[in-house]
Amino acid sequence: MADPMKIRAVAQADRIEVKILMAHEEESGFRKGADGALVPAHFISNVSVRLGGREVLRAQWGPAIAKNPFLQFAFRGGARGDELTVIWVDNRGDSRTDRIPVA
Amino acid sequence: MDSIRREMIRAGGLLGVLAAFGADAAETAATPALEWNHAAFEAKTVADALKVLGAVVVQDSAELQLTVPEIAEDGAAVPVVARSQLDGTRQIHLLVDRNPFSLAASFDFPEGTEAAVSTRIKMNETSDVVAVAAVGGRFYLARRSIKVTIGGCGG
Amino acid sequence: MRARHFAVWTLLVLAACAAAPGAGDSSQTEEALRASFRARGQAGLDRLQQTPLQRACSLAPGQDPPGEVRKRLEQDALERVQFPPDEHWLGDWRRGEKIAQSGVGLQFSDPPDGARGGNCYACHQLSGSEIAFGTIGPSLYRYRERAERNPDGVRRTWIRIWNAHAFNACSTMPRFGDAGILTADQIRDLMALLLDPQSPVNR
Amino acid sequence: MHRLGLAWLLLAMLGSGARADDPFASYRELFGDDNPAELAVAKGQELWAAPRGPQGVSLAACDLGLGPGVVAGAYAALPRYFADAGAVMDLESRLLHCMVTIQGFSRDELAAHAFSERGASQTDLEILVAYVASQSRGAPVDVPQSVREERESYARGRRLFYRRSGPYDFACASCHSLDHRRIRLQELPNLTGEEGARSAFTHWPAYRISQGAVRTMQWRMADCVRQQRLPELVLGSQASVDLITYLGVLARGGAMDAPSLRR
Repeated sequence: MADPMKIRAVAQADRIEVKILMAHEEESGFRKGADGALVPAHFISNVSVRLGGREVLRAQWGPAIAKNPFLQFAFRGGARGDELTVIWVDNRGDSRTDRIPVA
Repeated sequence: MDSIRREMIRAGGLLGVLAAFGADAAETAATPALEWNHAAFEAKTVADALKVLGAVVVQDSAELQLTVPEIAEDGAAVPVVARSQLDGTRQIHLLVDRNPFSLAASFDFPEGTEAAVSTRIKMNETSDVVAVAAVGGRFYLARRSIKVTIGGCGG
Repeated sequence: MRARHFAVWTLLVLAACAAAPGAGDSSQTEEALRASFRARGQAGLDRLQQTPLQRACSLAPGQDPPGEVRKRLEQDALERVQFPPDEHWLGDWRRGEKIAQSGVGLQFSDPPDGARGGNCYACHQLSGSEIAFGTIGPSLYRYRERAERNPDGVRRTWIRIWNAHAFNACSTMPRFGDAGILTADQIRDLMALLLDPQSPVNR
Repeated sequence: MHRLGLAWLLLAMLGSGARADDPFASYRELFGDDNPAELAVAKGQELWAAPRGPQGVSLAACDLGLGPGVVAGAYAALPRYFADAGAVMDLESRLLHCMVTIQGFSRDELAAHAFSERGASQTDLEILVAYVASQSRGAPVDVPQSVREERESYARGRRLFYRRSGPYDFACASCHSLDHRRIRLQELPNLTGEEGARSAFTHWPAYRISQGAVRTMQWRMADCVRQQRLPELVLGSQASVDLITYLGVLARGGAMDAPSLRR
């Protein structure tokens, strides 16, 4: 199972700034392994961030996102204590969901 | 890579994914969070990727700011910040000219979310990085060059 | 010749030991060292064995070997230089640039039989267009202009690459010819990179 | 125009141009403090407390020098002499010692897979190092020289630092004894003085961007030695600990700030 994400969501008035670190290999599909063969691509393909039932960011990613991906963005409408949910899905169908309260 | 993904989803990966969405599963199925634009991500040039994304007419805009380092210490992770000040920006795409596949990421900004994102991308070699903002049916572009250097003791 | 060398090395070893830095008994250090390494790939434990030159130059700053020792080290290094027999000094600067860029070779992680690089850019500026250059050694950009000021410039350049200790007893530059890191042909290509007017170093 | 948060403004300003003396200033500023090593730190905290190994116990009884189970500040005072082992140990030697003597793991197996391969997950040792080091953030480096063994370790380390050998005639000092020098574009700390030693010692372990992994101080030493064209420096060997002691003693008084982010 994938490792937990590191999420920070900090509210200033009604603006919430989100920083996320995800644990993922992000194999490009172009790297050769120790045996000389190409290591198959393995990367996060979709990301969704929600505040309660409302989606505040959605992304599609290719294999060119750096290993252990970092994502930062900000949105309005929300308050300290609201629950932020981050979900990623990768190209093998593995996924990870983490939730934190907005600080 | 798309075939791997298709297989996994066909093989039941999708169920696990939906379960991960918990209480929102039904809603998730309705809002297609699992869309993945194969054709765009498989395009080998920025021009081809933009064509697939529907961005046929693209104009430069100073209102779309792309902040990157001029020189990257390593191509394995290059920080990129894209921010659109164009009202009504709903999407930003990040592309790398000289990567094997040009499109790196597409971000959707729902109402209430600032059209700005900071992330880290892989770069195969020295290249231009391109951000494209979708505003209604129009597309705006910003381009920066990043030098990817050889590091350390070599070898 | 051999007897003279032996005398020189004995002198050097004694000088080095006398000037050795700080506390600690050197035989204890040597013992700990051997037990701390494992032979791997092409790098055997024999690589830990110091040559007299290495031992004499293993001193802390400000504790350089005395002038007499330095002179002998330089003289010995010079005597060991092998020059190209046909006075054919310059090879191909394009190949030279590749050799200067590559840091591959002699690490336990490197293929033992593969081509080795000189890794010149790790320490020196060379071509004007390569921004990723080190500053451990002097800039060699526009090297030809400087070499031409010395009537012996070409020969001295060869000596520096072959064994830089000929001019500076305890130089930190590897002995690319003397230690067999690069072949004479590769050194010719590096000479061309430095001295050919068409080379990006001189344009 | 959107109203912008301070952070965005800062990012935009910092990214606008590199300082002349450091070509990577804007690259590093844009990276900011968001260090993927934090993912390993979080895992390490759980690993430290989890019952593991053939003995099925946690590392709560592991003494890193400040008493059993005390992690806070311990890394800043290592290497040090441990009477129970009769040796000066750095963090990694001590963690291996605890994992073997307390949890019952096989030393050979741990040592054989101490550092993660490219593309593989971080090893338990790397994860524990990231966590333990993080618990010394801000603490002043206080590597002791109280007993004879610690002073001898420093003296041996210092001698090794200057010792030239191998086909390239390299010593640590070949690259690390001058101020403001670079290899390619990477700055080389001058490890013969306090300033350089502090900047190196206080920033390891580090998340290596080029490798996408947390790398430890033992790894740093071993990889420098590999590039010196020497044979493999054995994990936890006396020479490895001596070099770390030498560096740590020179770095005393610096503030720990690891795991850091490095190329």
